[in-house]
Amino acid sequence: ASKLAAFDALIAENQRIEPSDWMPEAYRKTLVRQMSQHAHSEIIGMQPEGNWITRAPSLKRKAILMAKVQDEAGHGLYLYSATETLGITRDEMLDQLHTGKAKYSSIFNYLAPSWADMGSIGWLVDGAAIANQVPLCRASYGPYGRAMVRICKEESFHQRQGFEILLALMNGTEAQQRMAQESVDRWYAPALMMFGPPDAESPNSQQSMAWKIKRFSNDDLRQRFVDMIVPQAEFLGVTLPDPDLRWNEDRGHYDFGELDWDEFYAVLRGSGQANALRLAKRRAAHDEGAWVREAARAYAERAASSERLAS
Amino acid sequence: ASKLAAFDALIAENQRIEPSDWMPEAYRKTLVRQMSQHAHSEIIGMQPEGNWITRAPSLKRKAILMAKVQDEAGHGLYLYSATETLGITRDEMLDQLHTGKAKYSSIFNYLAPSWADMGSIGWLVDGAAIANQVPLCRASYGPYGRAMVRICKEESFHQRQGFEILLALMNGTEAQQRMAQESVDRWYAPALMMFGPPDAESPNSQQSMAWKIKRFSNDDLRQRFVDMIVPQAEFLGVTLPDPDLRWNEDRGHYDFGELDWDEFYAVLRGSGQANALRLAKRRAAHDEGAWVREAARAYAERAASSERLAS
Amino acid sequence: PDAVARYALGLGDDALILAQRLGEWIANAPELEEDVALGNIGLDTLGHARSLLTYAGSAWGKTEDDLAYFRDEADFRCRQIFEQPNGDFAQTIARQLIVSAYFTVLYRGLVDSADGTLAAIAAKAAKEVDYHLDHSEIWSVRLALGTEESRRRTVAGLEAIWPFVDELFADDPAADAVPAVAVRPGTLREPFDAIVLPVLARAELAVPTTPAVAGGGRLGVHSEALGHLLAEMQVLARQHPGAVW
Amino acid sequence: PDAVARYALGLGDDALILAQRLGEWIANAPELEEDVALGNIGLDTLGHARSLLTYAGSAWGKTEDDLAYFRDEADFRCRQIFEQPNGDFAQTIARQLIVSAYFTVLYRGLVDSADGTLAAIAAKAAKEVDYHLDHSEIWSVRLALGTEESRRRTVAGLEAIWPFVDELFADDPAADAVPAVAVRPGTLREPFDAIVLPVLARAELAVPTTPAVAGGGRLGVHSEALGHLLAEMQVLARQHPGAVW
Repeated sequence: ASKLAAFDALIAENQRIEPSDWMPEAYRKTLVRQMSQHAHSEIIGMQPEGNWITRAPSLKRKAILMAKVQDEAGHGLYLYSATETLGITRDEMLDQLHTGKAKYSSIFNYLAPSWADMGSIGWLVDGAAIANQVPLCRASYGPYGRAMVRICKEESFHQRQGFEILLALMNGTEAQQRMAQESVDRWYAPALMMFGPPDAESPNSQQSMAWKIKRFSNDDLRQRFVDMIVPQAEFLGVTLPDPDLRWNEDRGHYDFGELDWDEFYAVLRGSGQANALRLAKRRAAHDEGAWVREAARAYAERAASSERLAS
Repeated sequence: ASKLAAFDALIAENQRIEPSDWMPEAYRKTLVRQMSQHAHSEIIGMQPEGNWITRAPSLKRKAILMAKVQDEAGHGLYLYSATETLGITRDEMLDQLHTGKAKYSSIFNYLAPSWADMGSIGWLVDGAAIANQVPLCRASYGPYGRAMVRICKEESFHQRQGFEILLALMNGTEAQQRMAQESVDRWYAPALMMFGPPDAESPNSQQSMAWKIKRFSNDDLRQRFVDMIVPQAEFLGVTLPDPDLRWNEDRGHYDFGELDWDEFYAVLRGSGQANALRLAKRRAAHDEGAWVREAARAYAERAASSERLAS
Repeated sequence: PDAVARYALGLGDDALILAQRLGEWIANAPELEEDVALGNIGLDTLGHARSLLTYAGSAWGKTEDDLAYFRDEADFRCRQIFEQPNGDFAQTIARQLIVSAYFTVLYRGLVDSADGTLAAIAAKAAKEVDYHLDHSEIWSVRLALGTEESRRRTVAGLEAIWPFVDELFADDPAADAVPAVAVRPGTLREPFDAIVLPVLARAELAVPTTPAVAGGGRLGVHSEALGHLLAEMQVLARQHPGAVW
Repeated sequence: PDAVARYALGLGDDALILAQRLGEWIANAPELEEDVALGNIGLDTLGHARSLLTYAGSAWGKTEDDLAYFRDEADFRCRQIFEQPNGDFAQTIARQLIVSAYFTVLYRGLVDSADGTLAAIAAKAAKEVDYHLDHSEIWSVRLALGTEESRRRTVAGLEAIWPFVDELFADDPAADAVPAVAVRPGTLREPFDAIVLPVLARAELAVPTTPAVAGGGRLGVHSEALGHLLAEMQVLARQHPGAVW
């Protein structure tokens, strides 16, 4: 009980919990779930963009896209490492991903059939991710908060690059403008749903907020995001596909329409456009790489044992 | 000795040797070598054209090309079967192909980087093959001669299709005409070399002619081919890349320039543009298919043994 | 005619994209007999595509090649199962089992179409896809009951392709627009199951439980594989706009 | 400037096509660390390509994108090794070992070029390819001496790629035309061998004896793989001629 009291005190004082500190099992479990899901999202999130690297329409865009996807692999690496401090291995986490036991952000179960999606993913998806993540830089668990600091810095870079892709399209030919609008039409609502279900239907949020893993409610973050993107959309010249979107003088915020939560849950359950695809590709890369990882392990063991012999 | 006399008599009378007939070991060996090489050529010959099926510029051309490559697989099948009558299995022959012990026609060690090559291969390569093969319909070994009858019929169809591809290009845009000419420039000399080295340097030919496996000398066939294609080239409007090519009134034939036999031998030794590619692709298809063939075998064995149990 | 053409276009795109996938196998099959068999099936399927696209195009003054080579991804109307990459031979066979059963029941139904041309195309195609179905049935059983490896691959192949099955029977506005001409996709599920489920049973394969993808191919929503396929299919024709081949 | 540009174009094409191949690995690597590493190497290589193509294009009033996206296959000047498909990870590593050693000796030599721009590009690139070489050396040894399977694949990968080695050192008219600017390819074979042969020895790998292909990439003769690569690389840019991205 004194351990719990010490933990509660640290949380109350906004201090960081470190791997060597005692923590409640439920706190540990919640973190493992959230952090590994976050790591998996980075890895799965490489796919829709990785799929466009070979077709990027200019060498500059190709370089930027390669760097971005590579950053995502890097984020995955930090986050797996940070999660490993909670007593689970990367192999175990990957296994949970590949068997479907662990989730990743449902946003990647949408397809990216158009080059403009590279813009929308950056602007809207990374934008929503940042809105979610900035508060996490102050998450109570130390390794998580520190990983998020680094990640958020790179993400906001990615968001600007996505915005720039759309801007170039909107400044381009009519076909390019249509491409941008069509893509924004597809990504707007899914991006808003990235903040999770309305607060009333989000049972886990309370505890996470108490533990200072989560710092703002889903609906608060969503509102903040909408307030941010509306003027950006105006600047771009794209129309956000929501007839109910308008400034509310009283609230000092934008009102926006109901989201289709049935669709959200359907995608979450596995019936999105790309659920099957994403998991199949991930598994294929992992399975095809098995012999490489095994070879590296065998070589390292042999090297270690010959060192032992030599010493 | 009486067996040999009977064999020689059959040959002298232009009769067919059948699988159950006695035959000299050297005759058998020569046939196995020539027929399996011919089968291998059909199989390897599928590659340069197979590589264009997915990119054929019209659906009609795509259908014709698919049918052609499929015919080649069919030819390979007859020829392997015909060769099996000489006491060697298809697996053994394929093994010789994959280890590089058996040859295939050196013409397929040239690359087909252009759509026009689908025309040149049909017109020149299949054309030369037919000139080589028509006499083989009367080859002394029965199964070989009969296989060739069927093959030659289909090949002349392929040659006309190749000619038609070039004709469409020469009747097309300037870019298409250039494409056709560039391709003919590359295939002309290699096609002429398909008849083998000059008679003076072709030591095996004598015996094959005595056995009535071969019926005309390399140089005779080459001359016949040149005489055939020159007017066709004129009709197409393509230039054959040989400054020495001209009608010789005295001989009643076209004279043509020296061929670069050093290049021929280099390609034969493995240094063509595509030797490595062709063999690697063939091996890859075979290796990747190993589990399928094994499954079919295992299933057939199980089915056979359960039938035995039932009866 | 425009409404019928739009219906024919969807059917034609299904066949065209599948034929393109099958063409990738040629010269790469596990044995020569399969180079011939997959080539045959691909050729038949391409034949169906050409008939259907030619008919669709006739309403708009377009040729089969205009439709095949000069439309962009979002204008294609194929359902997503036809776009899926070949995977290994087991996955291709799993896809072939499903699509051959689907074509079988579709063309059998379309024989009674009020549109004479579609009925005639379907009558010819129905005979051909019978053979395709045989081929995939035989291989499904053989691979499922062959070796341990072939069984593992067959299960994986079936699981990979199964999420795209439901879309085949989803409503299609182009079909709804011409009810006397079209076969309603939803009516095909039962006869499809009557073909496929016994084959899976014979092969001792469980029906996968992987959730269906959202689909939408008939509305121009395509999986990420289609863009790559079209890049290759259309490259030469687009390099020479207006050329005759 | 035209002659120097032609030389730079060949070098730029080598790097561009290799970067395109490396890009195919991203999100498909055997482990996350390799997604990062191959991405890094690909990015560096793309960077070299951009510098070289921008410089080459400046002589002709063309941008790097004009050169990358709007030339046809026969106008590319890359040597054939850079075009070769990735194969499995072992084959990619075999290719990387060879090309990294080649780039290392090339850029070291080019630092002394009479052309200041090329010398500067080479100086920057030389540092980067050092890391690429390290990466492929470590993996070559690891895979060759790892498991039975990794060794089998390493031998096969090396044999598949080796026929393209000689072409790297073949005469290049574009280099001959600017002797003070260019590094003569033939002079690079010895220092290349001095890097690669010890690595092969350490990995207990025999130098393959498969005959060299005829090559000719610098003259526009390309293996059949390049057409497919370009179809994909150029598809979007060509759909929107004149567009800015």
